[in-house]
Amino acid sequence: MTDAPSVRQLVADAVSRIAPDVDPGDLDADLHDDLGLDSMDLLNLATAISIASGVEIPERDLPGLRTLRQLQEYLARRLERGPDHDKEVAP
Amino acid sequence: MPDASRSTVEFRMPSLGADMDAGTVVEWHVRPGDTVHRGDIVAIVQTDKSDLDVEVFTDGTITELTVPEGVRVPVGTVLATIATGGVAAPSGEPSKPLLAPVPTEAAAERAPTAPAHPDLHSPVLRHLAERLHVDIARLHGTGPGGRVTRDDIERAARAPRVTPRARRLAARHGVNLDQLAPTGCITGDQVLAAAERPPAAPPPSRSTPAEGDSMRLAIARQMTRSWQEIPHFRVATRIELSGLLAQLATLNEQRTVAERILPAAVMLRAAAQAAADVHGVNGWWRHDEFEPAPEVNLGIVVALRKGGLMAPVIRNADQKSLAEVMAELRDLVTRTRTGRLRASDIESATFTVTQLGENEVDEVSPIIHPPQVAILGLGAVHREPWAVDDTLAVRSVVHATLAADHRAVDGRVGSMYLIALRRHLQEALP
Amino acid sequence: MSDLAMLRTMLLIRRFEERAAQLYGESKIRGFLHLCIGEEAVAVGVSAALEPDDNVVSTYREHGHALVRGVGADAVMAEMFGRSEGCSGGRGGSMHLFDVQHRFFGGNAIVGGGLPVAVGLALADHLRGVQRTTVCLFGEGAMAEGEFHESVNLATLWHLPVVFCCENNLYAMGSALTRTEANTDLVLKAAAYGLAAWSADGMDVRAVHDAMRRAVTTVRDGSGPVFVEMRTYRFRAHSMYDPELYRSKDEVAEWKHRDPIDLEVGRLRVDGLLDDAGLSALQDDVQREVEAAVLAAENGTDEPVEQLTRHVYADAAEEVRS
Amino acid sequence: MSITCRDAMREAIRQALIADDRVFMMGEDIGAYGGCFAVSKGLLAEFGPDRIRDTPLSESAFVGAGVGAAMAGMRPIVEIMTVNFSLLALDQILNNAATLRHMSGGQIGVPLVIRMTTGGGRQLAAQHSHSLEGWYAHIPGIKVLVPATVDDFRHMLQPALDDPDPVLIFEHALLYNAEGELSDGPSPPIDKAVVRRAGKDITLITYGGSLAKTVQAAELLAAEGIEADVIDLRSLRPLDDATYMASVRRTHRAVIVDEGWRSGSISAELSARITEGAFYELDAPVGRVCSAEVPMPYAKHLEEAALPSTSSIVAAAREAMAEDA
Repeated sequence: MTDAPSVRQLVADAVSRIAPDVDPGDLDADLHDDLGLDSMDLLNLATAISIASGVEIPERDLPGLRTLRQLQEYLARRLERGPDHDKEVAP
Repeated sequence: MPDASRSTVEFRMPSLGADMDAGTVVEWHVRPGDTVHRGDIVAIVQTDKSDLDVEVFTDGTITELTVPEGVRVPVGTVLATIATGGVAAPSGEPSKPLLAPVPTEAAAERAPTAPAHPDLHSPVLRHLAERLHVDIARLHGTGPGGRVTRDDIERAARAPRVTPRARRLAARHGVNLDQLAPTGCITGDQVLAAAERPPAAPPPSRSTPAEGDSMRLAIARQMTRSWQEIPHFRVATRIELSGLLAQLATLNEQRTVAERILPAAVMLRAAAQAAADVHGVNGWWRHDEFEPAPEVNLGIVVALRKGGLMAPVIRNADQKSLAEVMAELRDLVTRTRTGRLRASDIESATFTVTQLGENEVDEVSPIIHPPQVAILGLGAVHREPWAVDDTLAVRSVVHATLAADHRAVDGRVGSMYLIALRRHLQEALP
Repeated sequence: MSDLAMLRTMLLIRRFEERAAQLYGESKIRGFLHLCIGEEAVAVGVSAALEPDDNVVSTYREHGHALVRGVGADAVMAEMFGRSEGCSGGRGGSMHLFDVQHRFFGGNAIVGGGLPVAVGLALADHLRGVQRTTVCLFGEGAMAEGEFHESVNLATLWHLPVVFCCENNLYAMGSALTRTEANTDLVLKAAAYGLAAWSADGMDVRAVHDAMRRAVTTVRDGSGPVFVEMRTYRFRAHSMYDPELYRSKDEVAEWKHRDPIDLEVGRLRVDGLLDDAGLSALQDDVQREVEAAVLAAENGTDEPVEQLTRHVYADAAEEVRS
Repeated sequence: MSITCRDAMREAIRQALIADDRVFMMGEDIGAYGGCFAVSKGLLAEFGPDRIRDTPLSESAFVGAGVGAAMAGMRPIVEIMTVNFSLLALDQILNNAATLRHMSGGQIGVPLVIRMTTGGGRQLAAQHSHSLEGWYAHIPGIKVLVPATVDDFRHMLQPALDDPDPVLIFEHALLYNAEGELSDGPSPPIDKAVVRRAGKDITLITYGGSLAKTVQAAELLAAEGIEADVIDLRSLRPLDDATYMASVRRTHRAVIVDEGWRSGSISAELSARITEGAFYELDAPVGRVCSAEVPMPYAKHLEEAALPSTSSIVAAAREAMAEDA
């Protein structure tokens, strides 16, 4: 599941569920500054993508994910590396 | 090999009446070995109503009496067996009775007993009801045995009577019933007026106002009324959060993205706990007097991206865990921004908080949502110089501003609230 | 209807009622069940004097009356099993057997309830000049009901073609006639309304037949209604079951000596029309007919519950069963 | 063409007798005497004693005879002088007329029409002032009509006679002298309610003898700026739920006017149906204006106090409109 289209589709689905008013094709706009998503929206978006893809997104990676493109590339990278090695997180 | 032509017939307890389900053989007239003919009276059976002669329908010889005298058995029980010569008598094959098995005694015993008649109105409660002009007769008591309690009366006094139509329209048009505070009963027309949608079909000239417009009008109307009617005063303070944020960071490292906790959730919970400590800010201004709320239902101002705002409620926010507050916050924000709020989500807030996002400005001084008596404004968390003993340091700080209704709240109570807020924000995270 | 045919019909009724009693004991038949064992001569004698399209209105002790008017044993048994093949579709039960095709306008569970209806049936024929007799059967208990007095007076007033046939079996449920009627001479009581009235031995099928023929010819020649009292006796309880405390076992035994079937069998033997072989052939024949009816009822179908609310009003689709 | 309800019903009976020789009428003193309320005056002379049959005072017998004759294919009209005497024929109406179709598994229909007067208001005291049409509307198997206008007195009888099942027509005694214009247009089906006066604020539901006082109340309310929608039920069984429900959905308030006693009355049934069918449209509890639960007193001022009145209807409507209720 590393081909681009399914990643693009997965991100687009998450956006439509969390922020239906945002255009999923607008890949380079800053989600926070340009599109008005606040920290709660961003967290919900990351959560939706994480659940849909099975990829855990640690806290330290979040600040780097400011646009849809960055989200797609991050997701693609994580999926190429195979199963999540640092998924096991202490409860 | 038994004689093929002989067969035995079961003689069963007959149903001797429309309402008979069991009977007792009080006397057998025959013994094993006796021959009987169709129509012979072979026993006397006692039913609930009377003793009856019971006849046999086959010619033959009694082989065995399977139920002795004096034993009560259900209808259909085999009482005796009869050997019939030659052709088996018509009722030879034991056919199952048409009806379901007879209900046992136990089933009858389990009939529900009627609740004892509650002593509805003790004089004290009746007097309280009159003072709060509540019609005690129309209350459904929640006390033991349906007894009306003080709490029932107080809750009824608070809750304005809302007609079914009003509730339906409020839900459809996103009108907060609490903001209507009528004298008597809220009707559908009042809700429509509040939602600014004329009760009759919308005037043909204007197209149906878009969802946003009507919300904007509702906000405008409510804020104007609040500003004009409520004598606002403000108290403010700054609260240092570095310790809290550090703890939160370490906590979040071990949590999956789905369980992560935002600072906003921590602050909301603290705001609720402070409101629980300082009741003076938690309640409503009604009938020219302050009415304390029995629990803390925290209204959370959620801004919509295309303008406008809603204030969904986390009930009993002061009693919920941090994870619970975060989960409810997530749910409410998502549903608010995807237009899936329900009427119940926006009802009966007792205290409201509005928060600015992380890179918005430092301070917000909000307007009270009537009929509440106070509202907390939290600015964006930001870095600023902070005196630590005699040296100067840079810390994460939030500006907390409490706006309150001077008819109900005094300055001292307002500042006590902020002090309680600071204390809760500087406690160790659970 | 020959004497032999009348005997066979009485045997059929007797066997049918005995089997019904047994089925009631096995809970196959429920509700109330009123047997006419002992009164077979009345049912057979009355019907033998009627034309096929004469009207008959009966009471809840009606199995015999229904069988003699052509309502099949299978249709009556199926009805008591609550099956949709029953003559009333399983809706009426033992006390409400109907067969419009045979002009059998039912039982009625309300004592006296059928009398005004019978008057109405006769009124319709009177108004349309139709030559037909309506027979209204009822027990002596009904003579204490207002509806009896109103109906007999109205029928006599309007000269309607009705035979009021009273099956006087001496007991209205648990009350002997002497404890319910100030004047127990029922013929005299009826005659007070100005109509012809007489009585007959209800245990003798030929006597019943003669008395009924006389009544029908009187009605047919237009001189108004007739009242006939059939003095008879039921050998079993009022319904299933009652302890029969209101009468002595000796009295029952006494009346059993005048069993209408034994009486007719005796006469037919004397006339050389019946021997042992003939009698047992008749008995086997009715036995088979009754057992066939029971088997059919056992295997009958239940009306689907979805049709519960049918037959309350006439809906367009519903045809009166042809 | 202005006529009284009495003349309208007489003409209806006359036309029915002329049109179909299966039709005949039975009742106490309907022939020689001309009818207790003179509805059948002149019919004996015109149609003869066979088709206009005076009966002895034997309600059970002649109502039962009506049932039997209908079963046999006639189309009888039975007149019971007043609903008060119908109690003597209740067994024939309920256990035979209404039930024979069912008990016979669909074989038997009873195309019978029973007419009777109903209602109080003429100081006839308790035994002669009953309003029991609501009771009869409880019975599956019969239909119950309650005409209130000259048109309905003229045009309800024929469809009732054409109905394959028993139809009871309750004629309020006070209406016989009421005059009105006979419209020439076709009248609505007998089981449909009619809006007699349109209004948007509150629905007043009534029938028969209470219609006039309800319309009067509506006029008074209009003066206070309350527009009442007045529904004439015309039939109590079946009830035309669609019509009054639609009105309640428009006005969100309802008051029912019913001369029966409140407990277990037709107004109770209507209120239950409105709560079941239009609960979320209600801005006030359903109001009911019924007779006081007392055997009808003789004295005029007491009878007037017992019966629903224009003022009690106006009061009930005001209460339903008040929002601080």
